Amino acid sequence: MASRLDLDLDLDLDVFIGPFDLLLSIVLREEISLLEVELGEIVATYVTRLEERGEMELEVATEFLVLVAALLELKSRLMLPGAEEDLTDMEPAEAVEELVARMLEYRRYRDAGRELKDHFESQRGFLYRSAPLPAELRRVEVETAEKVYEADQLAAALGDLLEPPPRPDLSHLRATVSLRRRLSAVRSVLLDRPFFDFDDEFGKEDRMTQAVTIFALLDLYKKGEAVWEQDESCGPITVRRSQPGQAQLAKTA
Amino acid sequence: MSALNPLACKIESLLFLSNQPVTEMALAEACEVDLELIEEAVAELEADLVPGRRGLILRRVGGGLILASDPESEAAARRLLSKPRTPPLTQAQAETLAIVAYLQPVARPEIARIRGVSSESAVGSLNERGLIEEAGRSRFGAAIYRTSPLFEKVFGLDGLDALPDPSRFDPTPDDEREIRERLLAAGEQRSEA
Amino acid sequence: MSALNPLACKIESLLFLSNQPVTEMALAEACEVDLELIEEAVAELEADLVPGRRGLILRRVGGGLILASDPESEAAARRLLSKPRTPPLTQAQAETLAIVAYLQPVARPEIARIRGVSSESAVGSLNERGLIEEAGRSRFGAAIYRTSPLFEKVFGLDGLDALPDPSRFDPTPDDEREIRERLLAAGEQRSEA
Repeated sequence: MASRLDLDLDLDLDVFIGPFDLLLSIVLREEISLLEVELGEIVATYVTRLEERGEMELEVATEFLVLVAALLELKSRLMLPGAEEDLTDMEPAEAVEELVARMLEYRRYRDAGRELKDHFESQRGFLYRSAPLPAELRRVEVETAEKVYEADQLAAALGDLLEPPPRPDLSHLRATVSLRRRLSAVRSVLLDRPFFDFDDEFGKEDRMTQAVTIFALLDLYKKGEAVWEQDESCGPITVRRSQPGQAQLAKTA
Repeated sequence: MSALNPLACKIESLLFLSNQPVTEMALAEACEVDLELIEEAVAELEADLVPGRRGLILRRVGGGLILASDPESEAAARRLLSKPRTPPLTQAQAETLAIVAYLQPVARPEIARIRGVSSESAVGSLNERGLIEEAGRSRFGAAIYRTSPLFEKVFGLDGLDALPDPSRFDPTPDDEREIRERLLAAGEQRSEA
Repeated sequence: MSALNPLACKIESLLFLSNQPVTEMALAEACEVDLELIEEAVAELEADLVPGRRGLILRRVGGGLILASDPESEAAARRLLSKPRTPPLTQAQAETLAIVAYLQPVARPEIARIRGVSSESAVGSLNERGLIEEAGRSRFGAAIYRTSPLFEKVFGLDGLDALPDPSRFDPTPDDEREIRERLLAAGEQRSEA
């Protein structure tokens, strides 16, 4: 099960050009200080290699990453002000021990993880029931039931139902105005008088009725029964019987 | 005790996992065997799971098969598992329950007409909670409801006569027939609105 | 096939109704009998419900007893219930789960330290699958995790003690030598070459 530690990676850094494992042993023998090594570059090179191989799955930890992470931690400790005296005393052997311990620790959980994964597979065939309790077990038993509700609530609910609902409010609905009725209203005025002032006759109606009445006037104009004129914009409108329309008006009235 | 044949085992598994009745046809499809083989295996399982032999019984419900626990264990199951709840009634439930309580027996369409809305979910939950129960069917096949003995206990009522007089909420005291008529009239208006 | 004794029947019923593992103590209380009688009846039921005899298997999981379907019927059950298999654990999830299982309660940064990567998505998906759960926060505000009851059920473990002995994963002296050599020997080999 144990796979061999894979540390093959060609590096091109300011302080070092060559394979990663060689750099590592040089650092561990303190021939180069860890402080001079750009670990970020190493990670970037590693990521590029994963990308080239189509293995871009950074959640998959590898011993390589565990090692770089451990080196990062060592390096960050070296960079802490004041900590230097303690750590410069750290023998190369101690750094090696720490790295080895970290690698071994990771290996332990990697192997335990493999085992759990296999175990998960072996258990997936067992299925469990997930059903709600039958209704009779979900309800209160008659023998042990106690009073929890007020009967007045029921009487009140029934009382509410006896009340007829309020008439629906129809105020938001627009009353409809019939064009036919407005036509006959205009015609009957024109039967009485040959002309009239629109405002005198219909000015007191609501806006909708006035608008439909104007529409009726347009219709009468089209039919040749009436003409109307307005001298200025928004001024008074005078409506007249048209001469040829007279016979027609008399007929339809 | 000898073992069941493998197909009967498989059917027992499937019925165990399903909380709905399963038809023999569905079992045949799931097991990828002929219907006749399923029928034979079901017969074997059915003979093994008659009441009194084990903790489970095999039932035929609505054209399908379903496993159920033996009613013998109900009291123990209640002690182990049931945490009965009595949540407050919603307005819809209170209205529906009031209609059933005062007018019982009452058919479902009448409840809907009085309330002006379909009352399916309120009727369903009152039924599930055991406060109302079916008392037969109307001539047109509609379920007819009445209140249950549990209803009287959780409302602390000593019989249905102990229901409060609805006239307290209505100025003119009426007999039940008139209440019913007035409820229906109000209901018609509600459903028109 | 002969029938089970009445207490074993009752236990089978109760386990059928419960979706969670039930301890023998809880069974004794529900059935209102002594623990010894429960243990005897459970032994009878356990012998009857060993793999291969019926469609159900009695398992000890998460400190209690639970009924499961026989793995033989898994494929048919998935067809019947149209329930696809859950995906296997990924390598990242498996490693993270191993760390949580053996070190619990364990804070997220500790998981990241051991694995060398942040492990956020592995922790997230294990949490989503319900295999691990948050068990508070560390002094520094990091989420602390432990395994869930579902973990024991899914892994068929009768408590966390039933996890494989961690010493099984102790690296061998060979492992250690190999790592040490890889860390230090490269320079020597190359300078020799």
